[in-house]
Amino acid sequence: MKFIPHTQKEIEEMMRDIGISSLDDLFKDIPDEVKIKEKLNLPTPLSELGIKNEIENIFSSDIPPKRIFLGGGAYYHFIPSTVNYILNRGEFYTSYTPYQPELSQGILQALFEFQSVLSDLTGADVTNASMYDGATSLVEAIFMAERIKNKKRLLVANSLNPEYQEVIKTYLKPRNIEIEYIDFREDGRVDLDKLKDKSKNDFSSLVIQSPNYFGIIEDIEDINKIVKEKDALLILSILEVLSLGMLKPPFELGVDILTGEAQSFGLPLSFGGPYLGIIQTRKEFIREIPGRIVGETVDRNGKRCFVMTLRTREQDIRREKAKSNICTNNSLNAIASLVYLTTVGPEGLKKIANLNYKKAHYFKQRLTNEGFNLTFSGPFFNEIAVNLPFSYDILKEKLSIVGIEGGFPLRYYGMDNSYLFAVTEMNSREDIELLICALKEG
Amino acid sequence: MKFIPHTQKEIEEMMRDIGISSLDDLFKDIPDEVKIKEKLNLPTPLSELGIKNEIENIFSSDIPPKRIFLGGGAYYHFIPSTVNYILNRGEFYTSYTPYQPELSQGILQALFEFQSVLSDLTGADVTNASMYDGATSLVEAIFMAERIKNKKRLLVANSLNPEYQEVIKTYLKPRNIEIEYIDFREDGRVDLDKLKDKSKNDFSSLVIQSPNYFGIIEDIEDINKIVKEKDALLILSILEVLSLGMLKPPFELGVDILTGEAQSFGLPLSFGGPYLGIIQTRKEFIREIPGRIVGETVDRNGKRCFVMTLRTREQDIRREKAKSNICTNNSLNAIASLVYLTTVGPEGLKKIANLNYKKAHYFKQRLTNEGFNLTFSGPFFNEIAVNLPFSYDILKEKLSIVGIEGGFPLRYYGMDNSYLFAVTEMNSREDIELLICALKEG
Amino acid sequence: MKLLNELSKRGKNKFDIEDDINSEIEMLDDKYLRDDVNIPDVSEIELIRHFISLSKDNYGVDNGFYPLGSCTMKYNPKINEDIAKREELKYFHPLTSIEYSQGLLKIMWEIEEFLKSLTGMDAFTLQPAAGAHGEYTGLRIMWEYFNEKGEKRNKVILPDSSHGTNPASSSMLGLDVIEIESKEGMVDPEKLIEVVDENTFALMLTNPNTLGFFEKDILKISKILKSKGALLYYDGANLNGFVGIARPGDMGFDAVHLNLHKTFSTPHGGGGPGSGPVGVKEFLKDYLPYPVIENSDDFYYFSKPAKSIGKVRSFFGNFSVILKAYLYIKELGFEGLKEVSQIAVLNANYIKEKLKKYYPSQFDRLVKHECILSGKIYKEYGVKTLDIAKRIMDYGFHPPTIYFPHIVDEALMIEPTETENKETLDNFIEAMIKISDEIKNNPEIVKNAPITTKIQRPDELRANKELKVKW
Amino acid sequence: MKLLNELSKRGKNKFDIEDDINSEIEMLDDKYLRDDVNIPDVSEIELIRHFISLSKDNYGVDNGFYPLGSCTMKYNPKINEDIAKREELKYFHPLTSIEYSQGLLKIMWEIEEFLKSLTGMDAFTLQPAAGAHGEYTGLRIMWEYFNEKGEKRNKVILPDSSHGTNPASSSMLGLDVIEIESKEGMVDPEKLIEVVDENTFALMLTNPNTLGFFEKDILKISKILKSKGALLYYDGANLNGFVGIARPGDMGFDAVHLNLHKTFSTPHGGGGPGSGPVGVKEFLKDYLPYPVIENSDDFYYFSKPAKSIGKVRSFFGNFSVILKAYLYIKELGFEGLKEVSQIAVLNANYIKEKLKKYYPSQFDRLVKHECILSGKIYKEYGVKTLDIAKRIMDYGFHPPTIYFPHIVDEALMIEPTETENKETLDNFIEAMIKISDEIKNNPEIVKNAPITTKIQRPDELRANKELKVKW
Ligand SMILES: Cc1ncc(COP(=O)(O)O)c(C=O)c1O
Ligand SMILES: Cc1ncc(COP(=O)(O)O)c(C=O)c1O
Repeated sequence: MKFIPHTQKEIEEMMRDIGISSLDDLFKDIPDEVKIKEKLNLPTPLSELGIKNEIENIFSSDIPPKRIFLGGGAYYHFIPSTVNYILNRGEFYTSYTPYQPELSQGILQALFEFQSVLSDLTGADVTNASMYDGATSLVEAIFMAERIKNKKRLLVANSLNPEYQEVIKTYLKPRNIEIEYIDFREDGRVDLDKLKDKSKNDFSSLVIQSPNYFGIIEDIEDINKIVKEKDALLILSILEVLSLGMLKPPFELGVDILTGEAQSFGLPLSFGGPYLGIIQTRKEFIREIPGRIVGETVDRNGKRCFVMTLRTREQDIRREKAKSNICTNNSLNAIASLVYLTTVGPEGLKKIANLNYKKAHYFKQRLTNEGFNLTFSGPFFNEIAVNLPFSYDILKEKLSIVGIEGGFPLRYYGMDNSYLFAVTEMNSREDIELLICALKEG
Repeated sequence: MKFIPHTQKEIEEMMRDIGISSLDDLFKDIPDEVKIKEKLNLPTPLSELGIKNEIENIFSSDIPPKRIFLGGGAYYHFIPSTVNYILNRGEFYTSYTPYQPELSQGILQALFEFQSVLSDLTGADVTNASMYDGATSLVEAIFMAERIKNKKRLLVANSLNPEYQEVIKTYLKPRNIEIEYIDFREDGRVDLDKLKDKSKNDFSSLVIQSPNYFGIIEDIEDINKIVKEKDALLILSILEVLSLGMLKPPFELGVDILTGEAQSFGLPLSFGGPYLGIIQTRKEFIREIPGRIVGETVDRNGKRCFVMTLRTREQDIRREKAKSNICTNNSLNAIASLVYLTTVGPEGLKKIANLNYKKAHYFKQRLTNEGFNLTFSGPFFNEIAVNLPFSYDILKEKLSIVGIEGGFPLRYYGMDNSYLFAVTEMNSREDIELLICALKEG
Repeated sequence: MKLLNELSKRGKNKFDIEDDINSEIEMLDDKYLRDDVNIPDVSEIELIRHFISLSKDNYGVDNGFYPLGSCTMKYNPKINEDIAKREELKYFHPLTSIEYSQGLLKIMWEIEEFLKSLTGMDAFTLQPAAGAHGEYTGLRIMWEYFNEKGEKRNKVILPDSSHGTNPASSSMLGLDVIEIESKEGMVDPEKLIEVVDENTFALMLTNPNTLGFFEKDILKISKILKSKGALLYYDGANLNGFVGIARPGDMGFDAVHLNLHKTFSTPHGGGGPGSGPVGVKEFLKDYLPYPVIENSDDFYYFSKPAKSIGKVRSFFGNFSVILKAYLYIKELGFEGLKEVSQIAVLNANYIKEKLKKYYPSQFDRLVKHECILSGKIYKEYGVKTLDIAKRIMDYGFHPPTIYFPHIVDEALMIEPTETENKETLDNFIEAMIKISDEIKNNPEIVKNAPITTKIQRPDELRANKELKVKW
Repeated sequence: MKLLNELSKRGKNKFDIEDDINSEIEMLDDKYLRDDVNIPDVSEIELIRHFISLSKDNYGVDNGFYPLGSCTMKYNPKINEDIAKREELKYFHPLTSIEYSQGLLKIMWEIEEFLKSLTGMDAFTLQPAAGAHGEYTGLRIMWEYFNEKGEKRNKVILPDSSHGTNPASSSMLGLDVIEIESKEGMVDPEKLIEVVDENTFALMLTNPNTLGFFEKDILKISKILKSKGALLYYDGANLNGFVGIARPGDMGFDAVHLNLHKTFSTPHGGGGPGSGPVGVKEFLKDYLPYPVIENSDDFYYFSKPAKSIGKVRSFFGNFSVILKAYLYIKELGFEGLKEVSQIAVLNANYIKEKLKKYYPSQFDRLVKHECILSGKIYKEYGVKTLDIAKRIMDYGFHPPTIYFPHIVDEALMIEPTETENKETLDNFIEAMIKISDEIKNNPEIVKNAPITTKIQRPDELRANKELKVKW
């Protein structure tokens, strides 16, 4: 395919007007030594039909089953048709970051609405216009806390998603910030005693996840008390944002910075991305939040409108003094999540959240009826760790026979026979029964 | 699902304002005898997720193979992504017939462009804004010819698609128009001698198809001479409009009315519909053409714009004296075909048409190499009838093993062992080899 | 906006496709071959911009209130569009062997069952491509029935409020049309008796009729026709007025057509595609066009009714439109469909009550899905209903249907549908009242409308005279 | 336009979902439960109209010319969008066992191969979510390399024309930024020599740079850095300027990032998602973030490089963005990509030649993907470049980037890309010349622009002061 709209004649006219005699002349400032001399090893070009056929082949084999009980930071949820319908609007998806507000009110208002809806949902004062993903927004929150509290020590709940733990490590290493981990208890929750212990020395912030990596709901208020005694900040990371349809707004529980992965709000699994990082905070920290923020204002005729605001935090204005290097973020996905939340509405969000809760607990009931043990005893939302008397390979085999994907091993914690299962509204009762059956088998 | 946007409170307010106390009051003018008293036997309502799951089940079983060699009035062709992208615009597909030109310039200009492109393609002066399908537009052409020539006799080439023949019969029966059929020769084309013979008596028009039902290209000029000697009209029906990418513009060959099925121009097979009927004619007959026509004009400020024109031919103005009863037609599909034609462009259309020709002729080569006989010897485009030494059931079995659909039996003509195959750009060389293989087998 | 041909320049389009045949192929004789193809040559980016830009010059239900009377412009659910665009349908050939199409046949069979339930008819064909096509098919079935009985009836009776397709469909069969005057906007049984005789083929009736009234004497009407052996045809374009509340089959109708692109929410596409299934009573069942879908032991197949009128189109119907209506019915169920008409009627009456003193017509009674107002009292200001319609655009709404039905002077035919909320109706009502004020205080504003649209008051006479129907 | 919360009314939304569990389930302790969810409650039709209407207040490449410099706003092929929206991707969980994801891993593996070919680098990671993320990742890899070697270097050198993300990314690693002055818009080797020392971590260079110039002394520059053991980082945001013509890997760059959402045509989505793969030379390969994709005998799997910096995000990258870029490369092939830069550069030079006398900047030399003009000569009329940008809107175009790079006074940074045809460029050029006439004859027109947009000159100060960042 070619997306070049010129006719040969036009190209020639243009060359004449510029005063060159061949297209090569356009590159005469490039030293010959670095010019490509031979045809690079790239595939032969394909037509639209050709590429479709090729992709068809890829997608017609090796496709995972649709009965998915995998979670761990990405969840299989229902996406209403409205979402894609709106994302399909070229006016949205083919536009750039809204530098020119006169031509970008659509994106700007939608992002303002996104910020508002997300703030209302969690009780935050400020939500930025999106981050890359849940992990990187958590890192930014940690940096934020460090800018605010200026202590070179960070506490991290060990029940935080291991991938996120890895990302934190990568980012903190060059910054000389010490990380200490807070272990979890038998019930899967942060061990408050250990937290108290570790919080004896100064630290900028504590990072927890709730529902945590094991699906367990933390007692945020209790944790916050300990954190606040040391004048540190509490950073909450939510990876299953659907839980917000059921659980208390985190900012009412004392959270200072909330970061999250909002993939559950209308984004396809897409083999891991692009998803949607969110970061929120209280009004007092607004000047420390990274990335783009849309604010309301009026135009010269007094008409309400929206612009990017507090721009002096950003890299294009402040360069090395910016709060972050983030530039391109995830606007379109923010709009997707806005359309998602607006489509399901307040009652719908509660319904879906409750249904997740119910199905996961039904699964738990069935498991315990069948004599399986949960790894942790704490309250949970839609994800649980189960102890199973067989290896991961055997589990995979059992499940693949019945066309199920699920059960991610907790190897990171050395709990080799404990597996994480997520249950969502996409899993029918039959799917659950099938899963139970497969686990019982043999 | 529910698409009612009212809150319960609003409903009550409205009832109060109208002065009724229950919604039932709105129907008090309907006699009790005809009111529905019990719950009708309809399915329980489904949510969006519920309906998706149900449909998923239907579509995950019993789906035909994608190697399709079926034609006979509907063809499997490539549809570029641009088509659906444009059809997805709510401004187009959720609008009504453009009664208010100020709010409908999009549809109106697109239909004007459709008319223009189709006219340019065939050499017609006038194309209307679309008909239901190829068969009904053919009937309208016959009525048109009758209005113009006023003879109660119609000649029809027997090589016209049998379904179309049936439709003609249905429509003509109450109108007392006599139909006579012109047989085809060994080469599959209209028998000119028989035509001369039958044309001795007066007739309004002769209907031919080219490429005809057997895929054979007719000698339109020769046929036209005979028709014109009797001052009758020649109606050409084209079911594989893609052939226009290769064959002479029919109006240059003397055709008076052209009707066709334009499904090949960007419309999905969709199990038979909706497709796109086209009808075209010469300027002199413009007042006899049925359906909607868009014309260019200017607005009060002298700005070019488009309106529906010659409206006095239509049912909403002329009622029983209208040229046809057609009202809702196929605007959106007309736009689809316009986007299709514009996407492939002049060179692309030629390329695709030539590729169809080439692949079909390659298939023919392979067939004859393997000792199979074609049923007819005439020149063809992308469809051919093949004599095979086995029954339809056996053919189906052979093909289903290799995942091919194709070979429609010419039972209508009593040629039980002759089967129609279409070959398009969607059939790879491998598909063709596979088909040959399957035919040779056992 | 430029036209495509004005954007065209040879060589812009870069479309390509692979050729995997490397054998020599005999070429077609030159005499059949065209020299060139003369269609617009534009690049893909220009194409996209052109059509996106065109779309922005168009107004649909997705853009706002569209109270076009008799058109039932309700919300078109996006889920149904998505499903109808499934990849599988792209390659589902209508001649596919039925072993592969059981699922689709089931869908067709089931929607026929649903429509039977909803209308009280005994059998359906899904073939007609639109309402008018349905009318033709229904009348054609009746014609075959009479023909078989050897009865030569040729009079179709229509109320003066009937839709234009009714007489036009009758004409297509060579039948004569007799229009009878309405009384209070409804069929007058007295008048009907006068014209019904042994030569009467049928009465075609829309119910609720195009004034939005339920034909209160429907049972009397039916008796009058039956007494002379004539049949009763139901134009179901307005079924949204009592779907789930009452059934044409229980009112004496012998054949009906439905507009799936109205009551059953399939989008109108700027003028189609639609779908106009026809339902008949038992005694007409054998005349249905073939193929019909049969089901034995959950195996679905096609067959041809004994006395079938033949075929009215190619293949079996506008499948993907039918599919959307099927989905809609499954989404709503009985209670949901009943609520549709309840709220549609609530909305129509609400508008009527709020606006009747500003735009009085000669009628004021309970309406169903739509209400008729009139601009006639503004003639004295030199303002026509057309002007009012154009002014409505300036307030951001699509105008209602105007000048129809013909029996109401300066008619404004307003069908809000059930998917419009109270706020929208209130905004519309407010705009209409403002317009009435404008007419009284400053009629020029209204006569000069619209002022907010890109083009304004096209010269239709010129279009008719010049007949420029291609570039 | 109303805001969603202004449309909201409790009870409008009718969303539903089936519950197929009929067992009793223990409820969560009340203390965890929220009372209510306070998000907008609107109906589906309102939602659709709201967002459709919002979209109409936005301008994208699909709407017209978008010559935003440094952003490479080229056409986004619709086929790629379609493929990336395939149903399968909706349920392709990143933790899916690799037996099921061989096809997707192959795509990732292959695009890495393509990118290696195109850049001359030895290994790639697809993880970074955008260009800036790529910069961080690339620098982080370098940091790990030096750290491992026990070298504590902390000086990142940047030309004064560099993009803001370059210094910001350096800071995130705690590195110090040194800006060097350009000479004739390019890095001055003399100046560079002065600042490069044993403490120099790297030079970050965009090439073609943000003025659109190819850094002609690139080989010298590279030598200077290497001589002190420092590294050379390539900001590949502007690769569109010589893709297929030259390769950063052949110029001495040690690590590069590419913006798939620029050169490789994936849409920018109003500000993301993007994708910023990072490529490195052999000696840095072991430091790549994990997982990396390996292939043995056509079986694809993940592994962790020996000295991996760890992870820079969750999972493996923005897969569906990567997929679109993969498709784009397969559609174009080598010749196609080469043509991309040829025509992109042709277009940029064409604009520059036609406009340089109207908007002269201090530079006039051959450019690559973009050209820099300046509005500085119009200061005497009281017209700022911002005014010119706003006026461009009235002519139907999106304005270029303005006031960047900082080293050009009143900069207008124009990147036409290869997907704009001559007519569009000519129209733009004509508009720009007209604007220059307007400034000279009637500067108020320009100072009062835009007049055609729905909103005009928002009060940004007020936004900053009031900080109303939610409703
Ligand atoms: C009352 C009535 N009958 C028949 C029709 C014709 O339906 P269609 O346009 O689908 O042919 C319409 C539609 O305009 C109508 O309103
Ligand atoms: C030269 C240059 N470098 C880096 C970036 C940052 O890329 P991204 O926005 O994807 O983070 C950009 C994009 O604006 C750029 O133009």
